[in-house]
Parts: sequence; structure tokens; C-alpha cells
Amino acid sequence: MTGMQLSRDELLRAYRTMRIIRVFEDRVSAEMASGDIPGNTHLYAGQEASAVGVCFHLTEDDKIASTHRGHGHCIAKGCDVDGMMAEIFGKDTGICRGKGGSMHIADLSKGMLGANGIVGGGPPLACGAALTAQVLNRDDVAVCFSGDGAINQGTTAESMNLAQIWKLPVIFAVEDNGFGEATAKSFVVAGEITKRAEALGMASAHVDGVDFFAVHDAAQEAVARARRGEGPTLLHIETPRYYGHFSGDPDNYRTPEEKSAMRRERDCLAVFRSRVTQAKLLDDADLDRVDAEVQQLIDSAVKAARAAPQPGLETLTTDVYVRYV
Amino acid sequence: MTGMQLSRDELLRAYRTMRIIRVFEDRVSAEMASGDIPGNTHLYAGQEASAVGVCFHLTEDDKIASTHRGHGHCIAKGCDVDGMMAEIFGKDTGICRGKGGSMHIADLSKGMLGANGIVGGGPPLACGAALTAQVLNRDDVAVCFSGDGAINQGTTAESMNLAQIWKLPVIFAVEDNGFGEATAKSFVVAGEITKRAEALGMASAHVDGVDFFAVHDAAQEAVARARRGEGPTLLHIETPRYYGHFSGDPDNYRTPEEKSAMRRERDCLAVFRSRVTQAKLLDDADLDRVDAEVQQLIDSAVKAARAAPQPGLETLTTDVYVRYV
Amino acid sequence: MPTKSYRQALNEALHHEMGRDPRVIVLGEDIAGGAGASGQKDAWGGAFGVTKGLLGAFGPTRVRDTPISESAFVGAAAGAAATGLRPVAEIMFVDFLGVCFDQIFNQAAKFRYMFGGKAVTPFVLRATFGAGTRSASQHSQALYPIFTHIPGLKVVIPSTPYDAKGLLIQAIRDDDPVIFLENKLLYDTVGEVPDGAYVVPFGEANILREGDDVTIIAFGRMVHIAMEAAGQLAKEGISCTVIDPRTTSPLDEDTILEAAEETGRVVIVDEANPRCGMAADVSSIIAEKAFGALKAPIFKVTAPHTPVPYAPNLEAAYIPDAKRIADAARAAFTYRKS
Amino acid sequence: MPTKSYRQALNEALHHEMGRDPRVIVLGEDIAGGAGASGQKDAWGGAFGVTKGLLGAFGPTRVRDTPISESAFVGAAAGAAATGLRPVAEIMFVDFLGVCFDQIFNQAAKFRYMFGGKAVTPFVLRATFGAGTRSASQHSQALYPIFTHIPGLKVVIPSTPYDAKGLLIQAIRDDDPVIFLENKLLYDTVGEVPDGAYVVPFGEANILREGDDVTIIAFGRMVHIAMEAAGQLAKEGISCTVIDPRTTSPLDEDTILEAAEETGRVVIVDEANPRCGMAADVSSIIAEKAFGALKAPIFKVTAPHTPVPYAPNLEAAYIPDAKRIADAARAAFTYRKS
Ligand SMILES: Cc1ncc(C[n+]2csc(CCOP(=O)(O)OP(=O)(O)O)c2C)c(N)n1
Ligand SMILES: Cc1ncc(C[n+]2csc(CCOP(=O)(O)OP(=O)(O)O)c2C)c(N)n1
Ligand SMILES: [Mg+2]
Ligand SMILES: [Mg+2]
Repeated sequence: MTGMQLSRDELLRAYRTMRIIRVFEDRVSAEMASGDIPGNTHLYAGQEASAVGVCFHLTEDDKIASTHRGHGHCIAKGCDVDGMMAEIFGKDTGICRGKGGSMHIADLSKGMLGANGIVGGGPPLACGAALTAQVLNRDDVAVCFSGDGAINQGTTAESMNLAQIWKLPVIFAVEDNGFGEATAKSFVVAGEITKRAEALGMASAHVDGVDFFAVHDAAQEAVARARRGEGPTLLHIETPRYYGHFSGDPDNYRTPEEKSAMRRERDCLAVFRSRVTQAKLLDDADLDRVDAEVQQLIDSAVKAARAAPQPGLETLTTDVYVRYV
Repeated sequence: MTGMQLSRDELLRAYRTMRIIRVFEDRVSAEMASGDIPGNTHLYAGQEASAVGVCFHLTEDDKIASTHRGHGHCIAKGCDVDGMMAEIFGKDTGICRGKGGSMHIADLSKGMLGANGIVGGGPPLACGAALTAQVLNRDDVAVCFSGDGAINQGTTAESMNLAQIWKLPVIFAVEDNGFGEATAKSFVVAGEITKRAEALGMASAHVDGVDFFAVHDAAQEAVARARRGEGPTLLHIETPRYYGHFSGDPDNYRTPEEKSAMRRERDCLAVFRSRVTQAKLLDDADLDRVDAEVQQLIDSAVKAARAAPQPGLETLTTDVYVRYV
Repeated sequence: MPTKSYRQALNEALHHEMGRDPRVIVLGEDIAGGAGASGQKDAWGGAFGVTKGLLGAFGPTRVRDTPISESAFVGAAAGAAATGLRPVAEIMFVDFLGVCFDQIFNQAAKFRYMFGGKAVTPFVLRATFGAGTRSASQHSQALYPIFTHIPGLKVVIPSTPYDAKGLLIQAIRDDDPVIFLENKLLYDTVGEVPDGAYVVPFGEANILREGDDVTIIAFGRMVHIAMEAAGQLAKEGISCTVIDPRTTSPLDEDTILEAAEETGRVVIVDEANPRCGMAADVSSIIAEKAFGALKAPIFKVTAPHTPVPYAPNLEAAYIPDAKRIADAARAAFTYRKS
Repeated sequence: MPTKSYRQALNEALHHEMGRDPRVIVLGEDIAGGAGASGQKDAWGGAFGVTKGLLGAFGPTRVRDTPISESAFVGAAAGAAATGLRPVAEIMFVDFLGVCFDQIFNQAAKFRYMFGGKAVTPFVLRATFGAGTRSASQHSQALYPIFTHIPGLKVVIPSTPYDAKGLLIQAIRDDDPVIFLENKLLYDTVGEVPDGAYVVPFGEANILREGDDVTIIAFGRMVHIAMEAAGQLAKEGISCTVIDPRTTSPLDEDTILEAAEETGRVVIVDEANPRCGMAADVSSIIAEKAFGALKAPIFKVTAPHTPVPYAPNLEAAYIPDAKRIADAARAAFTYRKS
């Protein structure tokens, strides 16, 4: 079933999840600017259709590995938004009890294997999750989200070959936002990304990451292929990156015109809204209701995070091992 | 000028170098079996046309990076055979004063950057040598020899991309002997090797490594391309591997029939001989004379290595730094 | 008790645990060997023969020859461990850690902490280490100080066939990431090894010999060289305690400190390089926690601060030997504070 | 003398050396920034702004933004160093060593030894290290004990703007591979820095303060925390020597041993993890070579054996502070052998 044939509930769920990500990120950006959040963070705003379009096909048993820009993947995979916000605030109620922060949000019980501070850290891990499914003869799949910059990390190439020869049920979702930090993709990535899969005989697809339905459909096929035991797929998903690389990045290597055009012309939420309202699958009131709900959800997450206690100092040295001495 | 148009002297030089490698390796194998050489070694016998066909186009200013199976590359690049043999015997007269052994033979003055005990260790180093040429505006090139197994090491993929985006004057000579240790290439390498270059927009060629002339011609083009500043090339060179993976390997994962057919049908020295004698470029007597000379050369190298002193114990702690305290 | 080699002891441990728990898998380069080729299957059983027979017993789904992609397969082992398997990955030589270290120390080792205690990563990485095989600088290092430095890893260095089996079974059953290091020169050594399964717990040192004068602490193969030295010293009337910590992380500080306090004189023997090495580590613990009992400097006997050389005579000089250990013990024994 | 930030001091060193020697190049991710994009060039000048302005001054052939391929570009720097350039590679966070360690420790560090003394590899690897920026486990480690362990590497940890400039110039002129580590929290600290070029030699410790009671040895940013503690202690009548070794390899053993002998009481402060760490290393050298003069246990003040946590309160507790140092110094000062 292609995206445009989804049920009303499914469409609302997809929109809602994208909306949560957008509002979450915009809010984290604002809190960060006002100094209420420690450290810094990499925001996913603009890329929502990718995480949601892919994760739409996954159950809690399926696994994803993520990146430094992981909030969107976490939300799309079902991580608790309150716990995520508290984690980013460094609180004891955080999803990782404040020990991980933005770059290490994880919830294994939801199949979320962790954001990752190491570019290229995820691909081997996703292969491992897929290997578990294969060895235990389950039909779970694993998705490895990574950026266009990560395509040049050796681990990515190794993992793609491994997945292909072992026919692992893994999907390499390469989110191409045109940049690795402040460097344009064109400056550092030789050739076409899908060709790197083709060279291995791996299935691949190139999709517009602003279009939820395009991502949905391509991911559907990839996930089905993996579940059938037919091996990995690479999805090359082109998206905008709304903010700078990290929260404090002046982002002056893009012209203001380029940035405003991007936000104007490449907004997956706006595109979704116009597609579903034009096709009369949902109406504006439906979507506005979601927007309002989501706003509340994030407000309350921030409020709770702010009020939550810091982790106890005794936790500094716990959780290093299951059992040490 | 293609290989078959080489001068008599050039043909004799090519044959002689291949012959030296073959006799060197057969002799190391024998000495190893009789226990006179410490450790163990990876023999290049069968692959001679690759090293010689590629290095034929290189001067002393050009650089090569090599592998654990490096004797052939060293000889083809002009390393002193006596020094190499003494090195393998662990002697003070060795090319690395006995400190490196078979896996670390190097002679930077000949542009030989070292055999390498790490699979995939060489590609970044070759890029570095090519970078030196590019920055200093010289027309040197660098060749990275590596095996079919090494193609799956992340460093190889990273280096190929780096070479391509920087248009480095480097040639990736992938010597495909069908095996990485005891595992067949087909079991671990997804897709076609040249396609991994094509995916990056890199020039490539697939050649029969038993045919010196085929290697010569493909390498000529690759080296010329690099010298013209037009960037890297991948050469996929198919060769047999006469011995087991290392000197003590029982090599029982190949059938006796397969091995004897390989030696019978895929001998670059025999192929060279028949090509040049049939074309009346050289006659058997010319080649027999080379054979005899080479035999003497190796005999005397072994004799000298055997007679040479061990390194002085004081050298254990020298050469760690140029200057430490 | 039956007598077996260190190699066989390890092989038995793998057979036991794979038989016992279907979640245990092994993966690495040529851990079977012969895949895709015309001749014999399971041709190698690992470069050192430790995994021989597993392919036949447990099949290719659980016994996996890998491409030469250490980051990918070691990382896959970490990812599989976090999702329900109990993988045992092999990197042939610990020297290869440099191509896959991130997956070990930033991923597997830190999951549990970063994720607030919610991850369990029963990941075992086996590797060989050590000089003495004329394999030169990139195939002879010890490197366990690097793993020991990293919080989240456990590090095991068995010195006998008995310990090898019991510690490997413990490693596989352990819920934390374990780096399991085998000295190549020990594979053919023999000792008593029960046929059945048993565990040797982590963090419990083995006291091989008790004496009154000098405490010698040694790791891995050095334990045997230390015992040799202790034997010589006994003839001279110097009686030594010899301790094998067996695991460097966790480290059995209590046993070490107690022995150090009893003799007041300590020698630490380690085949790794000296700077920030195991000998330094243990010395510093004693100098901080057992200082009051010390009667002599804490002597370290280690490899020099050099790469491992190839030439047999240089390599022999590189590795600590019984003479150097005995000399250090004598110096400790005869030292009088002026 | 003009006052400058640590960042600016480093930037000046790079400008000097690139101006002086055309073989010096710099490479790394976003060391300029903005490549291929529509906006400003040299947009970042490195993630921490240290390489700002080099692109404009020396052009893209010598100032190279790289792909996210640390093995390839760090290894290329090693290969370029062995063939005639003097590259300065940057890895943004030392935590990333795990994806390129082989090229550092098995290649660059060992060329000279393996090749019998015939290679010269003037390779500098700059990286940031250290906790305190709320960047969590994979962006806050110290890890210099790992580099210090490796023969063939030199390891530099400047604590002041003056040292930063002089040591970086020395690193670039040095003919051996140098790991040059910059604590992120020091970039904005200021101090006197001459405008011209000068070198601070390797292996020469800096004595920041001399005292009679306790010797404190500290590395990197910990030097400042140690000075803070020493200031407090002075008020209590405990007078401390504070030593900054500046380079951990080579290490100025003479200065350290002399100071340890003078006071007989030693505290070593290090922000790295404790096991096989710098504090252990220095402690063990003192316990072996200055034992006769010791009047108290050698105390180590280090991070705990845990990854670096994210939450600000936990991270603050992770990093050694003046209180812990002062407590250790007091314990050393008041210790009496029973
Ligand atoms: C191994 C490693 N190298 C470098 C970095 C620093 N870094 C963090 S994000 C990033 C850019 C990643 O680009 P891309 O993969 O395209 O992801 P994006 O940020 O665009 O989502 C870099 C270089 C890192 N975290 N890990
Ligand atoms: C990083 C690393 N992994 C594994 C090894 C062990 N090893 C040595 S040679 C070899 C096979 C290499 O195969 P290939 O690249 O095809 O070269 P060949 O031996 O066939 O010449 C392996 C796995 C190594 N030396 N380095
Ligand atoms: Mg990107
Ligand atoms: Mg091969």
C-alpha cells in the first residue's frame, strides 16, 4: 500500500510524529539559545519526513541505529518525548538518566540502539542487530540512519559489504542534507551515493526526503525486501537541514537567500499538508488540531524537564558494568 | 608504447625482474621449510607480472605502498635483493637492519614505503605520497598495491574517495589472487571490484595478471593519467597465488588439482617466454641466460645473508625516534 | 584430571558454551577457513586453530568467516550483543585493534553507561598478543594496558590451560564486554583441564607460590617466567610470592595489596611496553595503598619503550626473562633504606 | 609581552610555521569550512577556530578540508610526512582516535624502527581533549595515556598560551610523530605570548611553584587546578611544588624525581581515567626511582573509572577539582609511617 493510500489514522500518526519532531527541535533550539540546556546539540528540523517515512514500517522489535542528529529518529521510533527532553536537560528523569545527553539518547526496549557521537558509528551496530534477527530466525529488520558525510567513513563501506554478502535484513537510510558540518557534500563525496550500493549489487533508491510519501514508499519496499530475507537496501534520501550543523553554528557558509528558500520551498510538513488536503484525505482542521496538541506535549515536556531533579551524585560511578567486583 | 613494442633491453629487464621475484620466493620458501628463516612469510610467487608490469612505469621518485605479501613489490621497485634476503634472515646487513623482517621491508630512497603487516594499511599512505607530489607540484605518482581481501577494509574505501575528490596521482593496484588467507574472494567480496571505482567516478581497468603485457599496458595508461594530473585509477589485476597464504599454510582448502592446474596454466613467466619467443623478440637462449644469472644472484644473496652478523643488541632501543631526550 | 593444551582448553570452552546457549555465535577471519574454496572446509579453524570444529558442530549461521572488515564485524558483534546474541568475535592479532577500536571503546564499552544502565552487552573479543614469534612490530604487541584504561571493558589474560577454559566460559556468560587475550606462545603449553564446564571468576588473582621475601606480580606468559625466576631465587634463599591477577580489569587489588604488605618488596613483570602500562598501574596502586608496608622501591620489569623488533636476538632481548626478573627481585630483597 | 588566548597562540604558531616552510600543510574536517557552499569561505577555521585565516593566507592546496575519513587523511598525513611534507592533521576530538588509530600507532609511530632507522616522519596530529563542555562520553575523553604508551610517538599537552605556541612550533619542526593535545576549556584562557616564533623544547617540565612540603604533578588544564589548590594550601601552611611536565613522552623524569625527593610527598593530578593512566605512570616511576626519599604514599587524583557523564553535576564531579587535590596533598602532608 503506497503512502497516499494510508488510512486516516495512519496519516494523522505520520503527520503528528513529524510535527512532534519539528516542534521538539525548534524548542530545543530556543532553550539552547537561552542557555537552559547544557552542551550543544544537532537539530533534525527539516528532515522529519525521512525518519517518519522510514520508521513508519517498523515495529518495536525492529531496530534502528542513529547519529549525532538523532532526536528525529528517536521520536519516530517511539522513544518517550518527556524522557528525551529531560535527558537533554541532563536530568535524572532523562531517558538515559542524564548520563547520555542529546548525542546518546537510546531506548533498547523500543528498538532504538542509540544516537551516536561517532560519525559512522552506527552502520556496524545496525548490521549486528540485523545479524541477531538472522541468527535467531526472526523477521525483524534493522535500519541504519546516517548522513551524507558518513558515507565516507570506512565503517559505512565495510558494513555495506558485510550486509550484502550476509544478506542481512538492514536498510541503510542515508540522509543527505547536503552538508557534513560546514562542508558541502559536493566537495567531499565522489560520485553518486546510490552507485556505492550498486557496486556491491545492493538494491538502492534515491528519494526526495521532503516528500513523506516518497520516503514511505521506498522504505516500504526496502523493509519488505529485508523481511523476505532478500538482503539490504540503500535509500538515498535528500533533505534540507534547517539549522546550522550544531546549535551554536552561525551557519554563515550558506547565504541567507539559500536558507530562506530552503525553508520556504522544502518543508516536509507543508508539503504533507498540501498533499493530504488537496487529495481530501485530511482537512486543515484535522492538522491544526494535531499542531495544537503537539505544542502542548512539548510545552509540558519542557516544563517537566525543567522541574526534574539532577541525577544523584552516586550515579556517577554506577552503570559502568552490569557487575564488576 | 604497448608492452609488445618494448625494446630488447626492456623486455629482458622485465623478464629478469619477474624471474628474480620467482626464484627469491621459491628460495625463501625452501629456507623457511628448513627452519633457517625465523617467523613466517607471505610469498608472492605467481603474481610477478603484476608488480613488474606496474612498476615498469615508475622511477625512483615515484612511491609505492605495499602489503604483507610485499617481496615482489620491493624487488620490482628496485630494493636491493641482498639487503632483502638479509632482512628476512634477521641480520644486521638487512635492508631494515633486521628490525623489520619480511612484513616491513622498506627503502624510502627507492620510493618503497614499506611492506605492511596491516591489511589496508597502505592505501592512506599511498594517498599521502601522492599528496606530497601534488603539494610540491611534482609529477611523481604513487601506487598502492593491495589484495582482493583488502578491498573490504574501510581504509581502502576512504582512500579511494579521498584520492578521487583530490585528484591525487595514485594508482590502486588491486591484486586479486582469489583469496584472503583461506577464504575465497567470492565468499566475502560483494560485486565487481572495478565497480567500486566506477561508483566514485574513478577510472578503472580489469586485467589478466598472468599477462605481463596486459598489466604493462593498463598501468601505462593509469600512470600517464596520474602524471597528467587527471587523478587516480583502480587496476583490478587477477593473478594466481602459488603458495599457501603464509609459508606454513597447508593450503588444503584448494584441491591438489586446482593448484597444479594453476601452476601449469597460469604462469606469468611461461606466458612471457612464449609470447616473446613466438614474436621473435627474444629467444630461449636469452631467457635461459637470465635464468642462470638470477639463480646465481639469489644463491649469493642467501650465502651472504647466512654469513652476516646478527644486529648488535644495542640496536634494540635505537631508531625509535630521530631524537627523544 | 586430563591434560590438555591451552588451545584445546579454549576450544572446549567454545564448544561447551555454543552447545549450551544458542545465542552464542563466533565470528572472525578464517575462524573456519576454506569458505567458498574448492578444498577442505574448516580448513584453519582460526589462524591458531582455536575455533577448529565449531563449523561442523554448529554450522555456518553461528560460525561465521568474515571479510577483512574488523570495524564492521567487531561492531556487528557489539550490536548483536546489545540485541540478544552473545557473540564471540576474534581478531587474529590484538595489533589490529587500530582498525576497529572505536567499535570497542566508544560503542560496546560505553553503551551501558551512556544509556543510563539500560543496555546489556555480552560481547567477547578474543585476540592473540605477545612477542616471541618473529612476527615483528605489527604482530607482536601486548596492548592490554589500552583496554585496561577504558572504563566499561573487562580484560582477561589467562596464563594456563585451566584458567583459559574457565575464564573463557566466564567471559561468554558475563554480561559485560570482555577483551580476552591469548598469548600465542602459550597455545601449545599443557596442563590439567577438567572435561566439563567450569568458570574461573573475574577479579580473583591466582597465588602460584607463597614466600616471605619478595612479591612478584606477573601477567600472562610472564607468570611462567616469574615462576622460573622464583625457582632460581629460592635456591639462593630468597623466597617469593608469585601472583597472577588473571584479569587486569577488574583487578584483584586485595590479594595484590595483601601480598605486597606481607613481603614489603615488590616486582611487577609485564611484557607490554612500560609507559602507562600494567606494571605502572599495579605499582601505583601499591604505592598509594600499601605504602606503609613497603621496604623497597617497586621494581618494574617490562619490555623497553620500543616497538617489537624482528631479529630473533633482538626480540629475545625485548621480552622480559627470568634473569631480569631475578635481578629485580634481588635488588628489592637487598634494598635497605638509607 | 602581549597577552593572547591559547587559541590565538596556536593560530600564530601555525601561521609562523606555514609561512616559514612551504612543506607544512594542514588538513582536517572543516579546518577552513564552507568548502563547496554558497556562503562564507573559511567559515569555521576549525571546529574551535584554531586554524582560522590559514586558508586565506596559504590557499587550498596547503589548507585542506577533508571528508569524514579520519583513517584516510590521518594516514595520508603520515604518508606525506614520510615523503617530504610536514603535515599537521587535526582530529576534532581525540575521542575519534578509534577510527584511525592504526595509521597513528602501527604506521606513523613505527616507520622509523621497522625500517631500521631510515624513515623520518615529521607528522603532527592535533586534537582536542577533555571534559567540562557537557559533550558526554564520546566527546570528552583524555586518552593521552594511550598515546603515551606507544613507543615512537611524542605526546604534548600544553597548559598555557605561551607553551601552546612554543610547543606547537617545536612539534612542527620536530622530526618525529607528535600527538598534540589541546584542552577545550583552555582555548579562551589568556597569557603572555611573544609575537615572534620560539620553541618550548620537549621533555622539559615547567616548575610553576616551589615548596617544601608536597610535590604536585599535573597535566594540561589540571595544572591550573593544582595551582589553585596549592594557593589554598599555602594559606594553611602547606607549601607545594607544582610541576607541569608539558610533554608526557618524552617525560622529564629528572625534574619530577628531584622534586619528589625534595618534598618526599607527592600528589599526581590527571583528568584521564585512572587505570594505566598518566598518574599511575608517573607514580610508578617515582616509586621505583625515588623511593628512598618518599615519606608518604603517592596519591593520585584522577577521573573515576567511568565514561564521562553528560549531566552537568555529574560531569563536574567527574573532573578532579581543587578540593580533591588539596585533600590529597593534606593526606600526603600529614602522613606518618607507623
Ligand atoms: C568519527 C567522527 N569524525 C568526525 C566527527 C565530527 N562530526 C560530527 S557530525 C559531523 C558531520 C556529519 O555529517 P553527516 O554525516 O552528513 O551528518 P549531518 O550532520 O549532516 O546530519 C562531523 C564531521 C565525529 N563526530 N565523528
Ligand atoms: C587489519 C588486518 N586484519 C587482518 C590481518 C590478517 N591477514 C593478513 S593477510 C590477510 C589476507 C589478505 O588478503 P588479500 O588482501 O587478498 O591479500 P593476499 O594475502 O591475498 O595477498 C589477512 C586477513 C591483517 N594483517 N591486518
Ligand atoms: Mg549531512
Ligand atoms: Mg588475496
